[in-house]
Amino acid sequence: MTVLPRTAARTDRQRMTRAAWLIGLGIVLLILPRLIYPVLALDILAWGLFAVAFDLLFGFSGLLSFGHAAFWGTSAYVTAFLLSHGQSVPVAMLGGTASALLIAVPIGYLSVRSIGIYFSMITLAFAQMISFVALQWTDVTGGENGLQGFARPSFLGLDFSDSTTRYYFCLVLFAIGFYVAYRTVRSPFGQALQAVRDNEQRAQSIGYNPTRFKFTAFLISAALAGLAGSMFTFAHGVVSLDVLNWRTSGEVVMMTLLGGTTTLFGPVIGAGLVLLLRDTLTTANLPVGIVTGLVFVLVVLFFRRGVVGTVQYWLRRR
Amino acid sequence: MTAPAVSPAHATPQTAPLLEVRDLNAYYGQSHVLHGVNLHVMPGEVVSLIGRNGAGKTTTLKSIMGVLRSRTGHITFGGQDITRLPSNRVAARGLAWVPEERAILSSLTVRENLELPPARPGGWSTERAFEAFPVLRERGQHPGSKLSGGEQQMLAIVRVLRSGPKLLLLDEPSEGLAPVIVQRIGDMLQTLRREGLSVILVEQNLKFATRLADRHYVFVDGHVVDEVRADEVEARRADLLRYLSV
Amino acid sequence: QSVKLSDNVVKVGVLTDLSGVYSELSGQGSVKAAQMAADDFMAANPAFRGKVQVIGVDHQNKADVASNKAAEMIDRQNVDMLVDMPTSSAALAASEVAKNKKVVAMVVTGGTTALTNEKCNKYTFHYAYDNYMLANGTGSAVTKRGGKTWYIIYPNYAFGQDLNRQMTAAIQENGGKLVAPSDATPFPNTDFSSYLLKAQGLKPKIFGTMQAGADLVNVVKQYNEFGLKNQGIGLGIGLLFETDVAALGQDAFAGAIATVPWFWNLDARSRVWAAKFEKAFGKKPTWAQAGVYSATMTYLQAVARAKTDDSDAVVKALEGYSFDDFFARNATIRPQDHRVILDVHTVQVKPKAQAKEAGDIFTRVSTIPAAKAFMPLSESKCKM
Amino acid sequence: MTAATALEARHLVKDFRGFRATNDVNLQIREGEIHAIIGPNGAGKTTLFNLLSGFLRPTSGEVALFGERIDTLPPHAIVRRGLSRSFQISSVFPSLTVRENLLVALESPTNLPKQFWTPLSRLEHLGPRADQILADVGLGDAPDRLAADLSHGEKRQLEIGISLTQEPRVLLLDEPTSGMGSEGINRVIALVRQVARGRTVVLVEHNMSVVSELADRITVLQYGQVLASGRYDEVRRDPRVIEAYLGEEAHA
Amino acid sequence: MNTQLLLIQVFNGLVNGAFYALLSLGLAVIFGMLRIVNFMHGALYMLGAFTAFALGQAFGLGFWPSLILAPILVGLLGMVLERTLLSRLYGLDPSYNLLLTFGLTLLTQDLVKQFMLSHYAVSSAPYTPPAALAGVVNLGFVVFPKYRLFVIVLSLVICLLTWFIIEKTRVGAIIRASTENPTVTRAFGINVSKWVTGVFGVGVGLAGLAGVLAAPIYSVEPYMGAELIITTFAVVVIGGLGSILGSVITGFAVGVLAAVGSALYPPIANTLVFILMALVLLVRPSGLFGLPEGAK
Ligand SMILES: Nc1ncnc2c1ncn2[C@@H]1O[C@H](COP(=O)(O)OP(=O)(O)OP(=O)(O)O)[C@@H](O)[C@H]1O
Ligand SMILES: Nc1ncnc2c1ncn2[C@@H]1O[C@H](COP(=O)(O)OP(=O)(O)OP(=O)(O)O)[C@@H](O)[C@H]1O
Ligand SMILES: CC(C)C[C@H](N)C(=O)O
Ligand SMILES: [Mg+2]
Ligand SMILES: [Mg+2]
Repeated sequence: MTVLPRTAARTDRQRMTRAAWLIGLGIVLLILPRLIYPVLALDILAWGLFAVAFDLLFGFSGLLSFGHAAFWGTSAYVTAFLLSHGQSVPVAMLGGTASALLIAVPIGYLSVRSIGIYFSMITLAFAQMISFVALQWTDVTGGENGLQGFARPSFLGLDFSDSTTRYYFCLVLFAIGFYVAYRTVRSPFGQALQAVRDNEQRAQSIGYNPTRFKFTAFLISAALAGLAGSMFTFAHGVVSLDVLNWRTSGEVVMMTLLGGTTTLFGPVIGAGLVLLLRDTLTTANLPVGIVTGLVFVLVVLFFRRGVVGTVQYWLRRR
Repeated sequence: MTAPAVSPAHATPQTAPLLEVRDLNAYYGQSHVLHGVNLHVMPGEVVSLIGRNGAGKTTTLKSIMGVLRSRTGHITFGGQDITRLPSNRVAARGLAWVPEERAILSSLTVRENLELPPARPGGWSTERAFEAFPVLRERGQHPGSKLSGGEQQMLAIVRVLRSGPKLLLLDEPSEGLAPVIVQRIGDMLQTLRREGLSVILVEQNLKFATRLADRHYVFVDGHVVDEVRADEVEARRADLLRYLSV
Repeated sequence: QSVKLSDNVVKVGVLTDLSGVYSELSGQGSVKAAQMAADDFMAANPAFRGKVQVIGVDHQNKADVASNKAAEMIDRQNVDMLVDMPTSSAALAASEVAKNKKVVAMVVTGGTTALTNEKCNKYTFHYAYDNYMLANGTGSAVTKRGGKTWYIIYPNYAFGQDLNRQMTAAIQENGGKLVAPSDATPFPNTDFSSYLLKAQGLKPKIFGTMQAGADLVNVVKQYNEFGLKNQGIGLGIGLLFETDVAALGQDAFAGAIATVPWFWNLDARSRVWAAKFEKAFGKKPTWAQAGVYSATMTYLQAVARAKTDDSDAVVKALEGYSFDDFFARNATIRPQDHRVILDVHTVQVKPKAQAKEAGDIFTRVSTIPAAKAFMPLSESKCKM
Repeated sequence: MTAATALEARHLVKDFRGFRATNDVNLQIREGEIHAIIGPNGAGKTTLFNLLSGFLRPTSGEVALFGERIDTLPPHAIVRRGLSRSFQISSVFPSLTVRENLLVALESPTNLPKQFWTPLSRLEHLGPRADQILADVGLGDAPDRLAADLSHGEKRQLEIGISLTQEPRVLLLDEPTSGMGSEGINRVIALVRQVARGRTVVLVEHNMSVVSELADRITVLQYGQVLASGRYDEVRRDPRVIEAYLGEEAHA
Repeated sequence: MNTQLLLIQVFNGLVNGAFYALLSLGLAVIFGMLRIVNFMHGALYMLGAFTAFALGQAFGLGFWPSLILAPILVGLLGMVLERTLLSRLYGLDPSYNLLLTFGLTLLTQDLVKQFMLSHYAVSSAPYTPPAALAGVVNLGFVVFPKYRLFVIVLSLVICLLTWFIIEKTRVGAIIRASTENPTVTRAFGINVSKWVTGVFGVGVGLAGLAGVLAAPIYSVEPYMGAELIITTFAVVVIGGLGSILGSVITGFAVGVLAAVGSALYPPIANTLVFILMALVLLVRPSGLFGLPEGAK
């Protein structure tokens, strides 16, 4: 018996819990650069939004994309490319996001017809092809060396060489992205999306075109992943082939599961945990794989619903 | 209305019950759905569970079979406690369950479905099953899920007979079947019980239930509120109908 | 004579791979080497006693982590200098941060020539080796010794393409030739049998492999499996670390020729240092780790000369500086592109039977003088 | 014939891997009637429904809805033209609550993909209608339970409820009363009567009392073919129908 | 490319194909039949190779005893992991298996690495072919290592044997039933968990076997299975989930295709399998030999 994702907030108590999460998350994000290194905080924003984008697709339409690095990575490269060709930050980021959306059209069109594992694998296949193009097209991508050293010109008097400024700029974008995702799942569209996920045949019989819903969700998700990818470039000022590696696609899956699917907050927290862990381990002088591996195993065994999911479950039980 | 078959077992109370359920409480997560259910089945007896939708009939079968594990109480079969056994061991003791949603395995062909339960002495052979429902032979190589609703029901019933159960738990066997087939299954159950099989029957089709069962347990909201013997059915028809509607 | 130090310490950040595929050839050993350099420096310069600190940070071979960690070390921990940086993309990312934050970066284990070419900057120095030096060294040495016909395979990314180009040029300059165009292999890759079969057919004197790390180990393992050595086909290697040899056993590599900036058994001076390292770390140093020691020491001495850890002053003290230590012989820091040039050595792997002790793997074939070992300035695209 | 034809099948054939499940079926459903389709298990009733509603493509033959061909359209497009159906095996949205199941079904599906930013509360105007249907099918006390947690019969009730939301011109019901107790059956009979006002209903049933109560006309299928057709009283006396389907006891 | 070279490449591709086939066979059993996303498969392959090495170091066992023992040990380890960890996740979304086995992969890789470093000072393990199979043979059109020929033959034999056992006996049906509806299957009197554990053990054992076979050819290092896993998933999907034969045939075919492809345009070799997968899935949405799937 599958544990069904409890998605919509249905009672006042659930609505309260949701509001509490939202406010909590908001406060933490507002003071985050004071707590940790701003670039790391930026990273959490970017990966967090990436995971939200993934959750939108996986949690709410049941499509486990194993190729989301394609959108994140493409946008990261395009953003870097535009920045290194003298474009302003908003233009570059918009361009990156648009490019992710653009490639999502054919990829999504071809893959949303598949289901289950087959969907995961076909998205992986497309991501691998894009990664191949990036590897070969060294003139634009810098190949193995990647791109670095592009400018991040000031905008509206914001000096982007300061990482805290970058953080708050990105926080605004993150909030917009999160709001779009939030609106999407808490709309009739989102509910219909879940209906399609639950029972495609039934959805068809009441007039829904499942393919169209999944495709739309795919595009929204890809665009948000693209926005996140451009934030990533903007945050670090470097791009390398890592952004298109299948491990990147895998990582966002892990972050989302770790935080808890169909919660939207969960993935952000999952991303935060993974990044903080990774960051701690860079100086902790512990075997990275052993610690990370152990954390994953323990989370699955004792926080099956993900961190947020588990907490919500406990709250509900009381 | 055809008179119900006379019950041999229940006339002789000194025989021990084949199955006895005492003080059964069952839960789905937080919700408590069975409240202190008591019932028993004598060897060779057909007992029916009736009640409105959601009354707890299916839950009772699942609890006996060991499929639903979050439950308290005592279940004995042939004098032995089976409350703690996992369902495969329960099955090995001679119980078989035909679930209401039929549970035809779609990744198996019809024939594989049929031959899935381990064959045991006294169980039906593939041949006997095919003779009972020839359409299954015709569709033998088709995926199980492609059978029509009624065909799935037939398959689900003959499938479990393969392991020669002593007690059969049937959840709405007449559902979705054409009247002729309902009759045929009724006949088949009569034959089987002559061969010594006991049955717990969950039915919405009251006609079918009264034709076969020696006794009826009436479920309301997870409680057994009444027990009606076959010879009382006529007299208590009004009561029964009241239990079954608002 | 007072020294002016920001927050009264000189902090060295070893940015390296502590957990991944390069952690054995640099990793903790590099951190240890830098610490040794700091200790030795402080012992020799009383003015700095207790004022040099070393921290090691893992960049996980990822460019974004490298850039993030580099920035954080500089901003939060007041690191004055970054060292090591295996993996070219990570090295480039960190070098970019060093430039923006005006902190000295000494790349030791990252090999890309871009660091002293189009991506050069005022604060980045490239120590020990680079792709040009490897290819040029091995290519010319082997060809001069009679390996006139070559068949080369290279991993198809910047590092391999670079090596192949330089190697080909070096071979041709020395009168050798390629018997077939070089083949690009996928990266990463485990099975090289197609290329070995092709080599079997081509029968070159030398089979040149530009792979690194695990890929190299696979090539060599299969080179032995296909029995190419018995068919008279020698092995020329682009980039070889001591750890690669250990991974496969010395005999598998026996006879192979490669170029290294240093090896522990080079001479008495080297052995003294190596013994000290082994005592402290429990293992013989790789040349990358020795390079980290030398680079750290060179930097610290520049700080001592400049009497400050102010980066601009230290860079000035480093530029054009000539020195000679156990690792870097006849070394000069070219001011134009910040390439640290030094004598390098072509070496041949000994068969196990000839090894005098564990880890005794290289015999020196020849030494290429610093001036000839590296890319001439005339070819450099560096604009500082 | 006075009434117009609502739904028509012409020479409809469906083959599954060499097995002919539907064999040259011709069928005319008149506008406004309640038409029952009965027949032995495996006769092809559900297959016929699948063909009519677009869930299967016919091997050959045509389907027309109010004179327009629909046999090449996908199911959702057919629904939008006014034909909707229920399923023999309950088909609900398990992770939504009972009420949400209905809200989703009530929402107009066509422009939804463009409205992902509208708040969920927009659906509230559909609330009274949803609650009404829930009460009608007997689930009035369970709006906030997850559909997954319903008992079998309760799922059947929800199934009917979802089908009723569509207010189609032609409604196909596949065994609407199966799995329901007598109370539920009576409720469904009343509902179908009510819904049928001004609509056309086609239903598959094995419960003859339901058929006799509701159906204006009956078509009997056997081996994928139409065996007989007519009013209930005529059909049920047909010896072939008794032999193939009703059995001897059915007269009781 | 001339015909002889093509022939050589095809032949040579069979060796890689043999590894793909063995690995994807194991994965097809675990992933295609049990629906467990076993991300650990590559790590278990690596463990097979290291176990062979360790058996040699600790007990002086040579290649042949290791060839039998190591897969059994890896299989047993797999069964323990399945019983103690994976089995807790049944009924949850399969993606949780992914998270768990991914964690176990990281853990295994680093544990092996730490073990090797502390015992042998290097994390890689040198391993050479057994004496009987060392050296090369001249096949007329190509001179080829004997050991590789052995790999092709053994892999074929094992694949056919596994296929036979699963498809021609009740095992396959029981397993498919157990994964599709464990509750009902158990209620039939079948000890579902025993079967699942056993079959998982066999699938994992196959990975271990591939690892032992790989030890004399490929570099034995903690990450040797890390990239392989993703290709293997692709092979299984191209073959069609649940199809044993499909994964074997696809395994060999991908090996050959990659060899030929890399001779024509080397950079594409790693991407070829994904291009193939995209093409196959667009034309045949459930893989070459897979049954069309209703749901997951
Ligand atoms: N997709 C399919 N593939 C193969 N055979 C099929 C498929 N669908 C249905 N069949 C077969 O076609 C026949 C007709 O099936 P259908 O479901 O239409 O019967 P039905 O009249 O609805 O029966 P019931 O009253 O039992 O529901 C059955 O014998 C069934 O096995
Ligand atoms: N999986 C579940 N989770 C939570 N509640 C459940 C679950 N299954 C059933 N229930 C609830 O438990 C109660 C008893 O259900 P049960 O299935 O036993 O009823 P039933 O008598 O068999 O009804 P029906 O005639 O409709 O099949 C019902 O209220 C039902 O809604
Ligand atoms: C082998 C590594 C330490 C060097 C790496 N190939 C680089 O790009 O610099
Ligand atoms: Mg029930
Ligand atoms: Mg039907």
